[in-house]
Amino acid sequence: MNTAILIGFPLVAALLILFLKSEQAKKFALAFSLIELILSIYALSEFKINAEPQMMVNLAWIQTLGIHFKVAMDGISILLVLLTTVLVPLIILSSFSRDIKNPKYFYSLILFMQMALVGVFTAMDGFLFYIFWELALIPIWFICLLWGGENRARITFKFFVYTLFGSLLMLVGLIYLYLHTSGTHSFDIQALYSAGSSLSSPEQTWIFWTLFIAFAIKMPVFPFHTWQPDTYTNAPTQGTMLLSGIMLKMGTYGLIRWLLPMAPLGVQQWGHAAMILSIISILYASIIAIMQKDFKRLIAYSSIAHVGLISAGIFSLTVQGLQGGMIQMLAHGINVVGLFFVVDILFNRTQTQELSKFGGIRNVIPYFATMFMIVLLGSIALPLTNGFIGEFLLINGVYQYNAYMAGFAGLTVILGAVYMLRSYQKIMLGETNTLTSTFTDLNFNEKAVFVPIVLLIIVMGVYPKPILDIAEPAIKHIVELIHPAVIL
Amino acid sequence: MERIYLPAIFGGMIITLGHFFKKKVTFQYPEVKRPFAPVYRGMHVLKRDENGAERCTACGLCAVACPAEAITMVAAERKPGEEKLYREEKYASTYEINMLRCIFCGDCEDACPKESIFLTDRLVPSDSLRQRFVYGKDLLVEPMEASKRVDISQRQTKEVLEFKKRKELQHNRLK
Amino acid sequence: MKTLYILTALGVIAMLAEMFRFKKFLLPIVLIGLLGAIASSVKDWNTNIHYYNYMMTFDNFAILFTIVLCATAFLWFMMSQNFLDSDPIAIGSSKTDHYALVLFALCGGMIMVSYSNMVMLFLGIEILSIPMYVLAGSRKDSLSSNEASLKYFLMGAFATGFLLFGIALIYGATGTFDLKTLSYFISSSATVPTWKVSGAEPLLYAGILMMLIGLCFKISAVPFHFWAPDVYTGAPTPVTAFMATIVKTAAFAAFLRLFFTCFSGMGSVWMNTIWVLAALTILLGNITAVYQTSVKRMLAYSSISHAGYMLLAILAMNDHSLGSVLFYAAAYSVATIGAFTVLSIIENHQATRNQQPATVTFETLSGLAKQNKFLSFAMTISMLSLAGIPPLAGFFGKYYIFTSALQSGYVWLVLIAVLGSLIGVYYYFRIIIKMYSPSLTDLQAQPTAVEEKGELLSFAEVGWDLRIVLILTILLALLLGIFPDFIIRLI
Amino acid sequence: MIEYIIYKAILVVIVFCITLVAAMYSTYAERKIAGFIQDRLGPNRAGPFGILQPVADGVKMFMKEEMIPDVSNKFLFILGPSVAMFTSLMTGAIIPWGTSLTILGHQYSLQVADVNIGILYLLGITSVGVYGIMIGGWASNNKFALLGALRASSQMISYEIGMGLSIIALIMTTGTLSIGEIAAQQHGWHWNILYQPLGFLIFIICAFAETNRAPFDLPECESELIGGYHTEYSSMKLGFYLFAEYTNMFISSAILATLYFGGYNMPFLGRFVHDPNMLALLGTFFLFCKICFFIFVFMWVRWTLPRFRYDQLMNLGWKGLIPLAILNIAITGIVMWITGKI
Amino acid sequence: MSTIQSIPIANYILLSTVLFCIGVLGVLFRRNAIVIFMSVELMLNAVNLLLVAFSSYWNDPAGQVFVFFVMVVAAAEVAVGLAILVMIYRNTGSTDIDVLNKLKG
Amino acid sequence: MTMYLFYFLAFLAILCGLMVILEKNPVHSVLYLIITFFALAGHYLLLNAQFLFIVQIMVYAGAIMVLFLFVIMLLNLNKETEPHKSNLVKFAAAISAGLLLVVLVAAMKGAETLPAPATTNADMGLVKNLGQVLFTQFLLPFETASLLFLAAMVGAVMLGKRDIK
Repeated sequence: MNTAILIGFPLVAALLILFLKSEQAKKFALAFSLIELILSIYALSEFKINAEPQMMVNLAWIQTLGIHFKVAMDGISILLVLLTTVLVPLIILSSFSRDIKNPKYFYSLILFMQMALVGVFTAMDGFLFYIFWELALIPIWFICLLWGGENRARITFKFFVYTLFGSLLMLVGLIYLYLHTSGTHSFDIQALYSAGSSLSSPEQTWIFWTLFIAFAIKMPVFPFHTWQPDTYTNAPTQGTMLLSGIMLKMGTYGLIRWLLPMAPLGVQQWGHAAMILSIISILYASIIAIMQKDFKRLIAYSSIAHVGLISAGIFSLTVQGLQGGMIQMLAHGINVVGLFFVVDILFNRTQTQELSKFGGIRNVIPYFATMFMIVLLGSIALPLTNGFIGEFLLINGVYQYNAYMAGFAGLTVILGAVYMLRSYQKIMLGETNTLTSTFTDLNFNEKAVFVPIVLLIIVMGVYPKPILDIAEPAIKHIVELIHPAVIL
Repeated sequence: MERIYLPAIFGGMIITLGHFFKKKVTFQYPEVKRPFAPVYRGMHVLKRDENGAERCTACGLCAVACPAEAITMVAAERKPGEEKLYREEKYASTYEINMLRCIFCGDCEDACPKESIFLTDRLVPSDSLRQRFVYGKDLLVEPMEASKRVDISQRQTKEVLEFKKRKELQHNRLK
Repeated sequence: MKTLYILTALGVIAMLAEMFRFKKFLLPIVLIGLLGAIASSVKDWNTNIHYYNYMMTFDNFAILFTIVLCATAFLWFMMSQNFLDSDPIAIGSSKTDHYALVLFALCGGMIMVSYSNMVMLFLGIEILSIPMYVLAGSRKDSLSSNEASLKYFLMGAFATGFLLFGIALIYGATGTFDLKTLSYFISSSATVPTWKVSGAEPLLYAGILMMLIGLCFKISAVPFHFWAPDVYTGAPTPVTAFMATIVKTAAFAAFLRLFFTCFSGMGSVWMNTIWVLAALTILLGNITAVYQTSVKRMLAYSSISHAGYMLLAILAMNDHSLGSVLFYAAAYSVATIGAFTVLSIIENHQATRNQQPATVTFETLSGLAKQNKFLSFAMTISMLSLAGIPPLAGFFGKYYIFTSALQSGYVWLVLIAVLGSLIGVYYYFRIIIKMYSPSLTDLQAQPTAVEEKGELLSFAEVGWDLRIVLILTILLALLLGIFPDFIIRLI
Repeated sequence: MIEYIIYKAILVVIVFCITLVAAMYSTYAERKIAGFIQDRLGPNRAGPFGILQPVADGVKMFMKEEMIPDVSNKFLFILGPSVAMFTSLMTGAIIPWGTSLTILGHQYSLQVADVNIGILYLLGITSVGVYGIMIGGWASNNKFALLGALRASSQMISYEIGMGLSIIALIMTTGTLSIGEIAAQQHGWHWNILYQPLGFLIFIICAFAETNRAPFDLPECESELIGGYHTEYSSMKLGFYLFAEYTNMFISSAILATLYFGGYNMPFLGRFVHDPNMLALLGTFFLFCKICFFIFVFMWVRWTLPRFRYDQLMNLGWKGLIPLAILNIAITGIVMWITGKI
Repeated sequence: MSTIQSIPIANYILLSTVLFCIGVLGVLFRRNAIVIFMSVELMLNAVNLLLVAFSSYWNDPAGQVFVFFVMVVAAAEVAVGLAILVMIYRNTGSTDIDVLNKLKG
Repeated sequence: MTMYLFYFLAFLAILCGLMVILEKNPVHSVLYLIITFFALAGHYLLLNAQFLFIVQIMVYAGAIMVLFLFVIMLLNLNKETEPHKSNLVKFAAAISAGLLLVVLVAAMKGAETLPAPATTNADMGLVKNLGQVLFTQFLLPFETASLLFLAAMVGAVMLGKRDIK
């Protein structure tokens, strides 16, 4: 088993789907994504728990420029790959009862996206990472553009330019590092690490900011977030799921894998600033979320808040923080997909996402209400749900960094509970009205989406140890890479 | 070979060269004059008879016959005592030919029943004023003196006279 | 060198085709000839032969650029069929004339990439330019085409004046037109002091700057660009495609050859100038492109901005410069040919239907994807490549150039270039967005506009040759992007 | 030095006078020949056989009222004929009128200036000559004059090419651009016409066109353009134009004779005359005989051939003469290559 | 007649620079395409003068040969340029470059 | 002597050059340009470029300017056809060209001290010498020039011929 197969299979699948009939597309897409899931689980079974990147494929690609096709998985990568492979079938399944135009292209783009995402999480070559990073952008952009809502052209464009700007900055930073690698220049991750840590402090500052802005845009963190709510609202549900569930993790993953070890001095100097930005985005997003009337927008802002916490945890530079970030990435991915699916169901039935228009759905379909409740609890980090482990570890990490900040970060739980529960109350409880009284029951496909999500929420919340075990060596390795340079 | 015309050009040049050496046909005019043909149709003359009376009776046939409408005349009655001057009782008090219109076809001559108007071998002289080309009787009628009479006998050859008498030509005479 | 013979012969054959009535076989003859030209230049690989007293040097640089030129011309000949055969506007302008002129221009381009004497540079530029002046005006009854022709001509001649003045001054300073001798003179300035002390130095400086101005006119760098948008817009679309690709490539190769072989030792004289020019070109080209409504004009401005990026490589003056310009030129040419092919198909279609010259605006393109997926896909690939989105060829072009500029320490300029490419993304993506979304007017319930537009094009209407061109451009854009090593390794 | 200058000045004056007189009498000859060819006598009133006719014409021209059209450009209107006259007279300088005279032990060449690029000088002056007509035609502000000027310029430019190309073949065989040398090379029977018959044909046709003579006299064709470029001209300015035309004809004849018909050379002359001065003078005499012959040919052709139509003229020039001249160059080259001369 | 020794080369440089600038001025100054074109010719001639002067200065015939090529190119340009002008005149009845304003961004 | 000749010709060239661009009437411009070309031809003679002298007259004065004049006459361009450029544009043009002049002159100021080369060869400009160089060293450009002419010819014909609709 090697990583290239995990990357290559979705690409092949995406191309194959283009040659199928439109009606068959979705079934085949689901089948392909399930095969990919099986492949990734097989990879997990072969995975040995240590810090080494495994199942490596290392091919010379552009020799003259020292660029290699080098992909491998360590603990962090394989978890995120698994997240991707788990979520993609769910996302595809979630679209089954929706009427989608040109399904061939839609599913093909999703699978293409999966390829790029797996590539991002496994690339061990700076340039390759950048390529996958950009590759991931194009399909999601097309998904938003072609299947999105009203103002999609302008909004998706804003989204694209933001992220492209970020990635170009990242490229400049990477090239700068590349030019400082010793010997014949190379984009290999190890070479970049050593090049980065050998740079002077001002240079590292540059590197830090170029990379940080790139990742911050992707996550997004406070001043770079303006594209996000619009895009989430406008994108088709599956696109939003991809964006929030997986793509967002590209940013946080980038922080862990690429930013921290490459500019340790920069992190030392400016990590504080990044932390403050993260905390600001937590508070800011939470407060705005409370004031939202549109449910989808509310979730979008909640996503900013969550990811701010992850970012804060990562910048605490502690093993707990990073571990928390790691597990919260997975948890948030699953939860947010669930939440967006709830939005999708609501919108599908009522053609609206406005909170004030709903009410009393629990009376009509209790099954739906239950599922929603579980997902929601996961999201507000109730103990025994997956969110709890992550947030606990994260706040712990932040606390080690700075107690006051931890205090502010902790507010996320409270504020999260406020807006989430309030929305639950508005949607599910109370009196039914004309809109909700005719609410039709979930069909099989919809139920089938909720079951794995809820299972995962609960299993991860109850028994997170395997995940922590898998991630730990890699995270420790990264923390070790930083610490020689960073004195806390 | 045809297309480049060279043989034709040379042929042409030979011809012109031939003419170069030919006898020239130029008359050195004032000194040498070209002989007129006997029936040359030049300037008109209004004849007088043997007695010196004008033959014209202002019948107007010449004006009718004139294709260029160059002839105009005003008739008048002969007063007693003018028999010497005019042969008939009626005469032309004015008789004008516009020489700029006249085409010297000689139809007036043919039309004249009185043998009065004739075309001669004299040339109409050039002039610089148009109005002077309207010739009146002063210029057209021949002088009285016998010595200055215009000789038209050459034009009245036997053939011409015969021709004039032919019956089928009567149609242009007034019945 | 044989390549030049082959191209010249092809030009003459094309010229005679009308007379001897084998017009029908002209396209295959020319295409085969171009392949032959490529083959013959490949045969000269690594030989570095000088011809005729160092008038031309057919080194690897020249060979590579020749191949790029010939390959682009190959694509061009296929794409221009549409225009030459069935353009309803260009009445009667003979096909064979077009062929001959284009081939002669190609000869000029070839000379420009392989000259090693100022005389050949000058002649090469002129041989390239003169057919272009004519071709720009080949739509004889269209005023805009006429105007393009005139503007191009006047500005071209004006630029030639500057170039020549520069050559004369350099000759005055050094007494030679030969690039080799010249570079010897300049590089060994310390050891051959006569010219330096004698006061010829100012002549040399002034000469270099004048040549720079002349060449900047040719590559349409800001502020010597003002003719370019008008000319590009006014000229018939395939001709514009030719100008934007082959002419530009050749001009850059000439630029690079001159400044690399000769003036690299005197960087202080001209580098600051190019720095400013490059920055201006990138920024102004991109910013102005944003405000365009006509797609062709937008592409014209974008081509100006691409000239700015390529100037970076000249400025960088390191090992990667040659390769990066070559790669950029190839990538850019491929993408541009693709874009112009689509454009000319649409233009042709519009013009046939409306019986009047069509201007393709962004609005015209809206909803293209619904009507013809293939065309819009090809256009998308071209736009993505031009915008520099990985893994397409355009991205690597930019990447190489930026890297080499960074290597030489032009951080700020690279940042400006990055900013410029971001702005570029805006207008390239505008096209894609337009193609894939119904226009705003459609959404705001003006069905008449939509209905009026009707079926834009169906795949069947796109001729086989154009399909091949588009497929080739897509494949090349991908291949160059995924395996850029093949080209880059050659230099 | 002074002596040299005086000699040159005298020579210049003589050449000048001869040219003018020759031009004057060409007008007379023209009319006379026209008369003869048309079975007429031609002018014969002024003086015996009319030989004072040109003088009378000249007097008439001088006496006539100066007329300059009100709407014309005065300066250019006068400049036109002046330029025409000037350029036509300038060409005489490079024609070798004979070998050289030996007087008091000094050798005096009978050529005003033996420029080593004489032929180019010739072509250069010819090409400038068109300005006279163009400026005059334009300055008249008259459409016929303008049309005439346009025709003249396009015609002269077109035929200059053919002329130049035909001369190139000649230069290939002679190997020099100096007219003096070309003349000297043709001693005995080595007249260039024998080596360059086709070139001669092309040259003479072009010479007809360059001098605006029939059958190429479109710039001034009376029936269409009422005299063409000199429609508005009268008195001596018209005289200048006419004079220039006849001077051109004279010079063209001289060049034809020099380039192709041996110039001042005459076969067998050396056998009978041994005094070099006598020989030189006889040479000059024979040259003038040849010139007269060519002038006659000019006139002969004029009164034989009808005028071309404009498109025929252009077709002949571009599609006929120029390819032919190039062919001639090729043939010359091949023959020279075969005979081992190059 | 070694003239160059009596006239300093700087004079020629100055002269041709002045002529060149007059040409440039003409291009910028005038609107009539044909006059602009003439100004360009003036520029080329200034260059020619400079080349001849330098050729004489360096005692190197290459400069004069270059002038040939400049003339060759000028002739070709004139042919094409005037053809363009005539074509435009046929369509517009003017050679004023202001009439041609179809192409404005 | 030659110095005075130089100054005279230079003065003539500059004056007529200025008149070319200042004259309203294109025909006058052409005529002034012709005079300029003659003045430059005179300079060539001063510089021992005898062959170029005659070629200058033949090609520029004799062919190129005739073509110009021809076209102006053909199109009948009078001074009225040219509208006034705004004074601002004129001013800007004059300023920019003047600046160019100043910059160039200033840049080449040092060239005044350019030393004379060792030897001068008065015969260099003769056709014999030039031909030698042209057909040996510059053979390729010479042949290439034919390509240029061919292209120009095809182009001019293409533009010039009237289309049959």
